[in-house]
Amino acid sequence: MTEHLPVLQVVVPLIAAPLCALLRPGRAVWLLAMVTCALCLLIAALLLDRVLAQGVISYAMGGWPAPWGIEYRVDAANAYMLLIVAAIGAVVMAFARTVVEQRIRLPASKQPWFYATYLLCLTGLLGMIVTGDAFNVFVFLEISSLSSYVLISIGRDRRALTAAYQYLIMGTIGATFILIGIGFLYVMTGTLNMADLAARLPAVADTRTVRAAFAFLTIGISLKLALFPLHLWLPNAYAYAPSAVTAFLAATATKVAIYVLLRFFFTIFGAQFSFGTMRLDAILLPLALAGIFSASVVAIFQTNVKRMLAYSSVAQIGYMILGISLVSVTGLTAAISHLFNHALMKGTLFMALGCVSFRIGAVSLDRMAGVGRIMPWTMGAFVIGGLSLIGVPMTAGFVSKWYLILGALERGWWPVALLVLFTSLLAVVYIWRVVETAYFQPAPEGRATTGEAPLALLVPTWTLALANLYFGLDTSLNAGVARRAAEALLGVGP
Amino acid sequence: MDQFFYGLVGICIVLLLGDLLYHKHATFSFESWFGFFAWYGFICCVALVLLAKQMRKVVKRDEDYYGD
Amino acid sequence: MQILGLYNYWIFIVLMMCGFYVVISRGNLVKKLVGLNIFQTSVFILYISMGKIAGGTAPILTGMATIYSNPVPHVLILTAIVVGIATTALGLALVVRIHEAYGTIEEDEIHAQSEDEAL
Amino acid sequence: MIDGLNPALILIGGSLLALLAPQGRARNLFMLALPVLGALQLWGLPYGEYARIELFDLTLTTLRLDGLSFAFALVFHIAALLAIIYAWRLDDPVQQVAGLLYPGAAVGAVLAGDLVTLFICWELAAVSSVFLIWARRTQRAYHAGMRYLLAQIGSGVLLLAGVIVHLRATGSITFEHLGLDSPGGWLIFIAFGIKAAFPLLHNWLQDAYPEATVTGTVLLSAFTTKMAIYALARGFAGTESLITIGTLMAMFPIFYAVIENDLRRVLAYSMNNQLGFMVVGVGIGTPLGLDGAVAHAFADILFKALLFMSMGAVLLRAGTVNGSELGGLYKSMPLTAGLCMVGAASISAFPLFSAFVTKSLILEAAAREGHWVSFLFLLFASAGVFHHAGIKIPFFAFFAHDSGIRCEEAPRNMLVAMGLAAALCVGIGVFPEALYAILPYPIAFDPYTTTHVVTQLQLLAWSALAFSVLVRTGIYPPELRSVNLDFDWGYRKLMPVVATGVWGAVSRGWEAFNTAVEHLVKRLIAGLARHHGQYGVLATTWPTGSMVLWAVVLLGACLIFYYL
Repeated sequence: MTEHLPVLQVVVPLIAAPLCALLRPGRAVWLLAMVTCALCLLIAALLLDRVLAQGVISYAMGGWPAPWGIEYRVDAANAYMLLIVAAIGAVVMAFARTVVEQRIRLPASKQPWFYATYLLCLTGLLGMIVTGDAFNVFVFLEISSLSSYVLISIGRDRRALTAAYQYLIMGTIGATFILIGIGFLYVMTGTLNMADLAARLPAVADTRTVRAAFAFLTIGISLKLALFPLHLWLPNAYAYAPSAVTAFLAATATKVAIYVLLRFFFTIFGAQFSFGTMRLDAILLPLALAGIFSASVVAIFQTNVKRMLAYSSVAQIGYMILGISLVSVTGLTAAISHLFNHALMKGTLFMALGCVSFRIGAVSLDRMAGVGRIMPWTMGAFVIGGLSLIGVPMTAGFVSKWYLILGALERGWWPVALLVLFTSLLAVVYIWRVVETAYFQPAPEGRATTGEAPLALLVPTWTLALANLYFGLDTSLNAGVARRAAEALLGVGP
Repeated sequence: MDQFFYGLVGICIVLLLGDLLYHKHATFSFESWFGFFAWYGFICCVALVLLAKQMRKVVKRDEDYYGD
Repeated sequence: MQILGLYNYWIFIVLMMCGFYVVISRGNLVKKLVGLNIFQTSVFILYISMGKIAGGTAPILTGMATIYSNPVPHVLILTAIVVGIATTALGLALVVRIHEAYGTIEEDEIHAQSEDEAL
Repeated sequence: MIDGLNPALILIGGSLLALLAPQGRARNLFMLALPVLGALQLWGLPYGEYARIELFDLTLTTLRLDGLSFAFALVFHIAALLAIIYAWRLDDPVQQVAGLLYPGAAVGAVLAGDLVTLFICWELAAVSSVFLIWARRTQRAYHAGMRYLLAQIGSGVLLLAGVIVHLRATGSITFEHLGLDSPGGWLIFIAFGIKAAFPLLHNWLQDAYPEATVTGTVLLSAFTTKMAIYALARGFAGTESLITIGTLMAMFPIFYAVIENDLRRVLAYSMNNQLGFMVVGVGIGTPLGLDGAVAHAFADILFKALLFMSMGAVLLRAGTVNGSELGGLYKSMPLTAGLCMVGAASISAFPLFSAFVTKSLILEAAAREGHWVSFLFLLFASAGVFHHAGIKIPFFAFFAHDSGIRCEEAPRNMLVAMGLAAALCVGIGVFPEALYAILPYPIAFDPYTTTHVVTQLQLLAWSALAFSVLVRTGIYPPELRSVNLDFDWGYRKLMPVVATGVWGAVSRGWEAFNTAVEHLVKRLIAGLARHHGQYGVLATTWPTGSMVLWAVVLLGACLIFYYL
C-alpha cells in the first residue's frame, strides 16, 4: 500500500469528488469531504516522512516506466508543498461546513457540488505538485483552475461573477502560455518527463525555441502566481469569493504556482541556465520589489479588509519571488519557508475575517468598528495572524523575513534588505488600521450586537493561529525542511 | 513662613562656617576653596531659574497647542 | 526560404495575435470568450503541426512505411481541447449568470454598475 | 527554585494565568505571589548561563545570570511587587496583564544572554507597556501612546538591524561588550539610546509617561529606561562619548522641569536627568563608575516609583497634578505628603537617603578619572534636581498657597506601597553596604565621610536658600497652565505640516504619472487600431482587456530580453 502513496494522494480526492456530487445534501457530504481531506493530509505526512528518511520517491504511473509513462516524483520540495496544501485543505474544509450551510447563497440541493468542486480543486493542486511530468502539470493546473473559477463565482456579491470571469480569462491565458512553453520544450527534446527534460535540455539550450519556451513559461507561471503587474485578477477574486474559498485559495493556489515556477526554472532548466544565461533574476527582482512596495501601499488605502489582505498577498508573493531571485540557498529557503508561513498567516487572517462576516455580514472597516469587544476570540486570532504577517519574532512570519534579510545581505544588497524592513512597517500600518478599528472605535449604530463566532468556525481558525506561534518557535519544519528543499533545488545539498 | 526662612539662613551660615572646622578631602583643587559647594549651589540655582524664565519666552505655548 | 518553410508556426502566431486582439479590444464578454477560443485553437494547431514529420504517415504499424508522424502531441492536444471546451462552457455559464445579475454583458456597463456599488 | 527556569517566564506566564483567576482578592493574591516567586527563583539560581535554545542555526542563551544582570533583575522584581500593591484596588484586566507582562519582558531583557532574545524582550516590553498608556482610555492618551509606540518600535527595528549586521560580520549573537567600532555598533547604540532617552531622542518619555494611568506611570518609570541603562552598561561600558551625552542629559531637563506645570511631567524630566548620571557612570566604565550606574539605577527605580506613586495618589484624589491648581494638600493627605518628601529627599541625595550613597559613586568615579568639566556640570545638575524634584514637587503639591482642594487621604494599599518604597529608600541610605554587596564589582567605598556629608549639605542648603530667596522676591516663575515646546515639536507640529505638503505633491505627481501612463496606453492601443479607425471604441481600456494587454506586453518584453 505504502508504495502507492504518491498516486493515492491524487486519486483519493479525485474519486471522492464525484461521490460527493452524487450524495444527498446534508451532514454526510461534508463528512465524506472532510474524511477525504484528512486522508490527503495523512498521505502527505507519510510521504514527507518517507522522503526525509529515504530520499526521492519515484512512482511509475500504470507501470509504464519513465520517461515513457507518467512519473510521479516526490522529493523534499514537493513533499513539503503537499503537506502545506493538504493541511490547509483539511483545516479550511473543517471551517467550510458552517459557511456553506449558512452563508453561501447556494440552494441546499446544490451544496454537495460545492464539496465536489472543492475536492477537485484540491486534486488539481496536489496533482500539480506530485507529478514529475510537464504536461501533467498543465492538466492538473486546469483542473484546479476551472474548479477555482466555480468556487469564486458562488460568492454572495454579484461582483464575484465578474471577478471569476476575469480570473477565467487571465487564468486560461496563463495556462495556455504554459502549454505553449511545454510544447516548445517537447519539440526540442522529445520528452515530457521533467528529469529527462533536465538531462536533455543543456544540449539544445542555446536555441531560439528554448528561449521562447522560457519566455512563455515565465509569463504563464507569473500570471498564475499573480506576480506584479500580472496580479490584477487576484484582488477581486479573493475579495468577493466566499470566505472559506478565499482562505483556501489564498493559502494554496498561488503557492502551488510558485512551486511550479521553482520546478521549471530550477529543476528543468536548471539554476545555471535560468539565472546565469537567461538572467531571469533581472526580471523577477524588480517586479518583486515593485510588487512588494506598490501592493503594500495599495493595501493601506483599502477599506474592504478582504481586499486589503488580497493586496497584501500580492506583496507577500513579492517576498517569495524576491527570495527566489536571490538565487542562493538562504534566499530560496526564505522563499520556500514563506510558502508555508504565508499559508498559515493568510489562512488565519481570512478565516478570522470569515468569522467576522459570518456574524456581522460585512468586512469593511467602518462596519468592523468595535468588533474586537464582541468577538474577542476571532479578533485575537486575527491579531496573531497579523503579527505573523508583519514578521514579529516568535511568529512564523519572522522566520521567512529573517532568512530573506540574511539572503539579501549575503548578496550585499543593502537597499533590498532595508526595503523588506520598510515594507514590514507598511504591513504594520494596514494591520494596525484593522486592529485600531476593531478595538478602539465605538460600534456603528444599527449594527446588530451579535456574539462570538460559533465554535465550528473558531476551532479551525485558532488551529492555524496557534500553528503561527508554534512554527515561530519550532522551525525544524518550515525552515529546516525548506532548507533541504532549497539545497535540493540548487543541487548543492547532500 | 518667616521663621522658616530665617531658620534656613541660619543653617546655611552654620554649614558654611563648618568648612573651617575640618580638613576637606578634595580631588580637584577648586573643591577645597572656602565654601565652594555652598556658593556653587546657590549660584547654580539662581542661574537655573533665571535661564529657565528666559527659556519660557521661547518655548511656552498655550495648553492645547497640540490640539489633542 | 526557411521563413516560408515554417509557415505552420506563422499561422500559429497570427492566429494567436488575432485571438489576443479580440480579447483586448472587445467589451462584449461573449466576444472575449470567442477571442480566447481562437487563441487556444492556435495552440492546438501548434501542437498538431509539430507532430507531423515530412513524409511520415499515420502512426499505424502496417509494415509499409518507415517514417511515422509523432502521435504524442496529438494525444496531448486532445486533452487540451477538452480543457478548452470546459473553459468555454464555464465561461459562457458565467456570462449567463452575469447577465442575470447585471442585465448586460458589456464590460463597460458592468464596470459602471460595479463602480456605483462601490460608492 | 526550579533549575534553569527563567524568572521572566514566571511573570510572563503568570500574566496570562492571572486572567483565569476570579477578579478581586484571589487575582490580587495570585499576582502578588508572582514577583515574590520570581525573586526567589532569581535568588536561588547560581551565576551562569542556562536555557539554551536552538533557533534556525543560532544558539540563543535565554538566561545569563551574573552580577550585572542580577542587580537589575532583582530591582525589577521589587518594582513589580510595589506596583501590584499600589494597584491593589484596580479592576482593569488590561492594566493587570500589561502590568505583569511588561516587567516580565524587562526581566527577560536583562537576563538575555544573546542579542536575539534581547530584541524579542525589547519589543515585548514596548508593546505591552503601551497598553498602560492606552488604558487611560482618552483620545489624548491614545495619541500619546501611539507616538510612544512608534519611538519604541523604531528602537526595536534599529536594534534588529544592528543585530543582523553584527551577526553577518562576526557570526556571533552573544550579547557582550560591543563598542562603537564593532559592526552594527552604531545601530545598536542608537537603539539603546532611544530607550535610554538620549538628548534629542528623549521626547517620547516626557510625552507619554504623564499621559499613562495612575499605575501605568509608576510601572513605566521603572523598566524601559533602566533596561536601556543595563544594555548600555553591558554593550558600551567605557565609551567616551557617553560621558558627554550623559552630562548633557543630566543638564538640560532641569531647565524644563523648572517651568513645567504638570508635576508628573516634572518627574519625567527629572527622570531624564537621573538617567544622565547613570549614562555618565557607564561612560566612565571603570568598576566604580559601572557600580555607580547600577547602584543609582537601583535606587532611582525605588525613589522615582515613590514619587510617581505619590503624584498618582494626588491625581487620584485631587483629580489633577498641575502645579498651578494644587497647593495646601498636606492638610488632606498628610501621609502622602510625608512619603513624598522621603522620595524628594532620596532623589536630592540627602545624607541617610538612597541617592546620597549611589550618586556619590558616580561623582567619585568622575573625579578619579579627572573629568572635571563633567564633575562640575553634574554638581550643577545635583543642585538642580534638588531644586525641582526635591523642593518644587512637594512644595507646589502639598504646601505653597492653599488651593482649597480638600480630599481624602490616599487609599491604604497605596500608602502601603509608598511606605515600602520609602523604607527601602531610607534603608539603602542607612545601610549602603547591603546594596554595595550585590553590585557587579567589589568596591570599598564609604560615602559617610565628614567631607562628603558636609559638602553635600552645603550644596543642598544653599540651593534651598536660593529657592526661598527667589520665591520671596517674586522672581521665581509662577506655575502656569501651558505646554512647553520640546523636540517633540518636530514630529508633532512640523512633521504633519511637512507631510501634508509632501503628500499633496506626491499625489499630484502620482496623478500626473497616471495620466501619462494612461496616455501611453491610449497611444499604444490607438496604434493597434490604426487600420480600423475605431479610435473611440478602442481607446477606452477595458479592465479585462488591459490585463491581457499587460500580459502580452510583458511576454513581448520577455522574448526580446531573452533573445538579446
